[in-house]
Amino acid sequence: MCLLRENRGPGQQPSFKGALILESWPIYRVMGDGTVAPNVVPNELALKIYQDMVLLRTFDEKALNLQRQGRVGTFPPSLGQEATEIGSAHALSKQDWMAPSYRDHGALYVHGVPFENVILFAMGRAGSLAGDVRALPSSIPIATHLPHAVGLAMAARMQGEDAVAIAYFGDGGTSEGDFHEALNFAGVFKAPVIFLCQNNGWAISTPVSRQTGSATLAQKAEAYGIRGRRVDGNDALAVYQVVRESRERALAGHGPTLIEAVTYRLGPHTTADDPTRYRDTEEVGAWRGDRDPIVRLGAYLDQQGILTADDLEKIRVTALEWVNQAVEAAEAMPPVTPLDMFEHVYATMPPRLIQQLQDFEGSDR
Amino acid sequence: MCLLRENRGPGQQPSFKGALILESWPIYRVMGDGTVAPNVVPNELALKIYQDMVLLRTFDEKALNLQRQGRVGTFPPSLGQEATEIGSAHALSKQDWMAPSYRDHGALYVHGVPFENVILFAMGRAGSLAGDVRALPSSIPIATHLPHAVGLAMAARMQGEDAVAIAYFGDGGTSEGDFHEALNFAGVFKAPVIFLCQNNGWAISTPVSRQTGSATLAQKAEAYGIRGRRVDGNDALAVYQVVRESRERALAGHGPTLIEAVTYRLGPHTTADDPTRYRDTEEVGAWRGDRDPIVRLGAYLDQQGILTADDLEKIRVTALEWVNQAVEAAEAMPPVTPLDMFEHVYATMPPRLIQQLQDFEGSDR
Amino acid sequence: MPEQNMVQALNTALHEMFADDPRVLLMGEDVGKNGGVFRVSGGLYDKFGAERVMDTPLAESGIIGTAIGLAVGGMRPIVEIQFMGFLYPGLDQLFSHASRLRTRSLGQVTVPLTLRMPYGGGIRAPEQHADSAEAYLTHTPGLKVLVPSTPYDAKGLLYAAIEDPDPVIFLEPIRCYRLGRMEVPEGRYTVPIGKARVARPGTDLSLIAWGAMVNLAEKVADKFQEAGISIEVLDLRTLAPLDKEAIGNSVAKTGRCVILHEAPRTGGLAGEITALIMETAFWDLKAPVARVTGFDVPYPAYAWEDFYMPNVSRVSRVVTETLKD
Amino acid sequence: MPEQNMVQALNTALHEMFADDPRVLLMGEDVGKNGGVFRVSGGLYDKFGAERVMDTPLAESGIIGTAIGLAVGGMRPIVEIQFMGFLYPGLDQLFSHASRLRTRSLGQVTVPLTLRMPYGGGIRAPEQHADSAEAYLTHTPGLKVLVPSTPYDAKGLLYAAIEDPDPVIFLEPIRCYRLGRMEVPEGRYTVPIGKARVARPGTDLSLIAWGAMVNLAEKVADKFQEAGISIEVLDLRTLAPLDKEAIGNSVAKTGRCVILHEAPRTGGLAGEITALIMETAFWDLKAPVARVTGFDVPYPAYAWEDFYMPNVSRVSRVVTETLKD
Ligand SMILES: Cc1ncc(C[n+]2csc(CCOP(=O)(O)OP(=O)(O)O)c2C)c(N)n1
Ligand SMILES: Cc1ncc(C[n+]2csc(CCOP(=O)(O)OP(=O)(O)O)c2C)c(N)n1
Ligand SMILES: [Mg+2]
Ligand SMILES: [Mg+2]
Repeated sequence: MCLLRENRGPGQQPSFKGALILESWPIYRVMGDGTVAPNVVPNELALKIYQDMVLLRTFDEKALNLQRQGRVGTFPPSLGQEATEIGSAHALSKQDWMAPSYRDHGALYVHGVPFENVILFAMGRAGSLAGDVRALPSSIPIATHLPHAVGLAMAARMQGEDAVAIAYFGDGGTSEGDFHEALNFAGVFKAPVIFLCQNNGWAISTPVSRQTGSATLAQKAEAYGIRGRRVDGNDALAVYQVVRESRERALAGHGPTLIEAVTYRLGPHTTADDPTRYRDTEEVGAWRGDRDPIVRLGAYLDQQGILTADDLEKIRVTALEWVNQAVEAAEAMPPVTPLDMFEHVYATMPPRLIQQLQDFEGSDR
Repeated sequence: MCLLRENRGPGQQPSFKGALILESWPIYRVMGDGTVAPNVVPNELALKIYQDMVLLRTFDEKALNLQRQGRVGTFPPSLGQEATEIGSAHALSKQDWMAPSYRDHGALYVHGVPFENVILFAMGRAGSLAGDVRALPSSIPIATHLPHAVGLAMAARMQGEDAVAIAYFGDGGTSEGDFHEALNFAGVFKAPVIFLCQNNGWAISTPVSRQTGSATLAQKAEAYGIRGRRVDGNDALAVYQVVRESRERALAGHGPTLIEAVTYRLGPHTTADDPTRYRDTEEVGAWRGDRDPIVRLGAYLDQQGILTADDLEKIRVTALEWVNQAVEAAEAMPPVTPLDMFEHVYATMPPRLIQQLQDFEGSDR
Repeated sequence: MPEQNMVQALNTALHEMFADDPRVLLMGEDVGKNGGVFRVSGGLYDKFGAERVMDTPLAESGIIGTAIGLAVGGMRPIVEIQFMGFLYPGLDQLFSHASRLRTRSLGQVTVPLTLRMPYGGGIRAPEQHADSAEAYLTHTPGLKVLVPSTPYDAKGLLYAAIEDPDPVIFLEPIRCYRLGRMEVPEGRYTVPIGKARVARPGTDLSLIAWGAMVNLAEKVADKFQEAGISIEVLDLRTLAPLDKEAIGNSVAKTGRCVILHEAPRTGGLAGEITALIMETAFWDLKAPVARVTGFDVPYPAYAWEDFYMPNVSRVSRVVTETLKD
Repeated sequence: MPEQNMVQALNTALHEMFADDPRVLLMGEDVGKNGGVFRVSGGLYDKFGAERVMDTPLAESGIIGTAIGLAVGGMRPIVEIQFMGFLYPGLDQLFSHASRLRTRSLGQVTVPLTLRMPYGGGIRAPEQHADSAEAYLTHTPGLKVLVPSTPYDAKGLLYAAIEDPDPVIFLEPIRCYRLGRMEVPEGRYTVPIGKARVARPGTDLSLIAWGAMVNLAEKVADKFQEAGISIEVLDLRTLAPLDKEAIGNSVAKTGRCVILHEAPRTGGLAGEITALIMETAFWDLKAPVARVTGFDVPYPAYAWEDFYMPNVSRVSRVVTETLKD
């Protein structure tokens, strides 16, 4: 059994409790020392996952740049969390419902939302993150979208669909009442839902040790009589497998799973955040390099002879091209109109909104 | 180790999951088969606990009567739960803060609130349940008073007081988000607080099996890294001991405890409820007689030679006298005034309330 | 046509809807075997089973949140909140999600959800069981808020609610549940959302009310009738969107207006209605618009209930004053 | 006297209060090392430690509920909610408990709690970070609601809040945080709760505003001044209890009134103010009371923010119309 010893740097205290070693809540892993499970991800898919992870990283870096140039607004990058974002989403089917948070554009992308929509979102244009995909708009309030996933899962089951729902949220999200109510409902109704908690160590400036007294987040499943799993969130193949397996169990009627993906937020919370105010650069450094999810999957694929240094370069170049195209496409979109703001409040505009729109149009701006 | 096999009537399915046998969450018990702990309650105190339990039962029966006569309003009796109500409250000190629910007049009584105030409360006169005691007014909304207990406990610690806080709530209360947030805060801040959950099998018409998928309520403590205990809630001595011990641990800095007291609501939810709509009389019957907390403690005290049949009769007579006096005292109280309604909204009445009170007094009624 | 009280009319409506549309569900605390604490859902559980009539854990945010998911996912959930005062732990689901998902997704994600709950006072219920919190909801864009005051409107508005593609809050005045019977048609019919009802036509003053206050307004109108004064009673029925036209027309005609509500005065809906009158009938006003409401205190425990609630005497006094000018 | 912006004035006030009274605490998300997302609590953690400046788990109801317990138990907690839109999961603690404990206990249990939070729009914040939800709070008896628009008032009102024996909601207009500097006295002083401020005296029309809208009102007043029209700007500062007298006096004098707020129009506080004008200055009105507000839509994502927010042009148009009559 491999324990997540990487969470402790040499001579360092564990920086957050998610990192504590708990035999009863082992961390599931495919790549690296003490592998607990053989890889079952086919080569082609592993490669696709890798490409998407690079794409996500490239995208985030681009978005950070655009933000500095004032071309997009506040942006929450998922730097360091690519394995969980991409690995999990590849384990889903198109029929599955996704209930994401603000940081889950990677998972949304895999599920079918183009990156230009993500740019639009960052340009302050809501609506761009739901599309022709089975996804809710990214939840801004923390964890309050978890009950939606439960309802979506129940609706799918009631209608005889071969679909589950998955909710994405962070370690901070486990403290909200709605986390509890959602998991409890899921347990009572045995809803086919997956709760994917990305324990990235921090909720803005609050370490996970301040978030809860429990040694792991996965063990919170016990409170609801549901299944809990910890997975190495920087191991894309392990994440894929745990989500896949949870999905199959859910569809087979075995109920929900709470997955704690242990990972790390390498960047700021958002572009408005300055993480040096509250955490050591050493701590961040310890998660770079070998523990970087892209480096790890790259090395693994290389070892397996699945991709060469040349491929690697090509993937990077292609990613940059795609991202640039997405930015161009987004910036070329027609500007927003006042009508957008009025017409989607209700299916039919009530008289007062018609009146307000007319007033607006009658005014100078 | 004694298991709560009484929860299953002969040939019956367990009526609620709280009754399931779980070795990892044993039920703590003093009286009866398979006793897990010797009694440490001194004779005199045990006798006092018994007297108070009889008093509470007598009171509840009286109040049910008064309600039928229209002399008091909707009333929630604690029939069957006397061991938990009285045993727990005797384990506290006067300095401790109590955050009760609507059904906890028994505990409040022990903590210092006279029964006439309880009658007043049932006569629609709020304010009667807080008095010269360290208690909040009984919470009507479910479980939302649990965070208050956490704050009270922290305040006591900050001020160097030798006091804990205790919150009373039911099995239904464990489903609310505030249950989760309160226990989580208590775990993070290691607050000296006791969460006393009376699992009486039902939340109005909802059995505890519909309340959660977890096999016990005590195991929910795991989610917060805090201590959980199950206790036979019909064993007053066991309840006393578990609360006492939790209190001592809390004062010693070892943090909060979640106690699940497994008991049964013998009566209706309130006088407005008709339990025959949703539960079998057989199930109720199985909790009467030998399993009745008053019968059990009586038999035990008898066995120990602590009280005789004569004493028993005297206790009953005295209880009735007290209760009748309380009713008389309550009914003799001066009637409520409009001023009561206006003057306690703020420390100082703002102009609009002064105006409204004047308007009221200027009107015909 | 059968004569029914409001509970019966609602119960019949639910039975019909369940039979008509397999997507319709009911969920909430004690709505199953118990049929809800006021028995509005009586018999549904036996007829349609636990899959469609779901007793839930005791958690309002979880109930509403799960129902939002069910609605987005293709079902037609009806949620019962046990009393309006217990809606508060679930308000975030309404304010942050139910009311915004359509807008946030530019119309791609919709929430056809009906949220029913008993509200208001007057039956000596325990503390915190008698709140009238409609103004929290009517200030929330994206929600609709309905309040029937008669059995007929109750059934017709419930049909309108459940057929509406957006979240609708359906407030059931506890005081009206068993107040009286009237003929209620069998089968489907709707009462339009957004349309007030002239409960009693009149020419001298408009009394604007909803829920249990409509009955009070009618009593006051009766009393003044005897003195030869003709009061128009307008039952708003829909609180969001308000029927500005009907309000404006009535006040333009009478030139005098008194608004009634049970909720505390400050910030209650009477203020909004006053502002609408400013926009529609200011020049017709012969006296200031006045209001008779609950006082600015938390709804009191029931020993004080009679002090709190607007009654014939308090309303009459303000009506008389408004007629004076 | 130092010149400070609103963040600095609030920060100074907090430092002083912490030094003066050992019962004062601050709790909330990221208020510790990070000093709050707007740095209002900067430096407190280093100076007063983690016991008094508590980073909490991410749970608004838990934060407010725990603070209620702390307040009842003898402390003087100040809670920071990160943005007003994230107050909603904690509303139940305000509606069911903080606002009622005094009444329910007939004065025996009191809750001296201050709840601070940034609110309002105008800085291109992400979705759901710009709500103006004051009307939910002002309709809740038992609460007080304050909104400073200047650094001076911010400090003085915060002192008044923390010294108040009842729960006080203290709304900090995000747009005003760094809008400008002014002289702010060192040390304790209070601005009285319940008293509006005439930000600019005038005779022809009253513009009533609070928070970031005060600045807008002043700009409009400037503009009309050039045309020889004298506009009085009334900064309410306290939204509950409202300064009815000041409102009545101003409108009685000018005879014309326009009310501004960022919140959606329907059910916003402008309605209540209109109703108060009915009670105090109806006979003086020369034109209907009008309002310029946010539209009846959820506060939009920031690409639409400029459409949503009242601005000089929209306000001027309504002022001009109101002057016409
Ligand atoms: C209900 C609510 N409260 C507060 C916030 C402000 N906020 C935004 S992100 C965040 C931290 C979230 O941390 P976590 O759940 O760990 O997710 P991460 O950002 O690490 O992905 C906070 C407090 C919010 N969005 N919603
Ligand atoms: C927040 C809230 N929701 C709903 C109710 C209505 N209600 C009152 S008691 C009750 C059941 C409570 O059951 P439990 O917690 O097991 O306590 P018990 O009554 O069994 O002591 C319900 C649903 C309430 N009081 N508060
Ligand atoms: Mg995190
Ligand atoms: Mg119970």
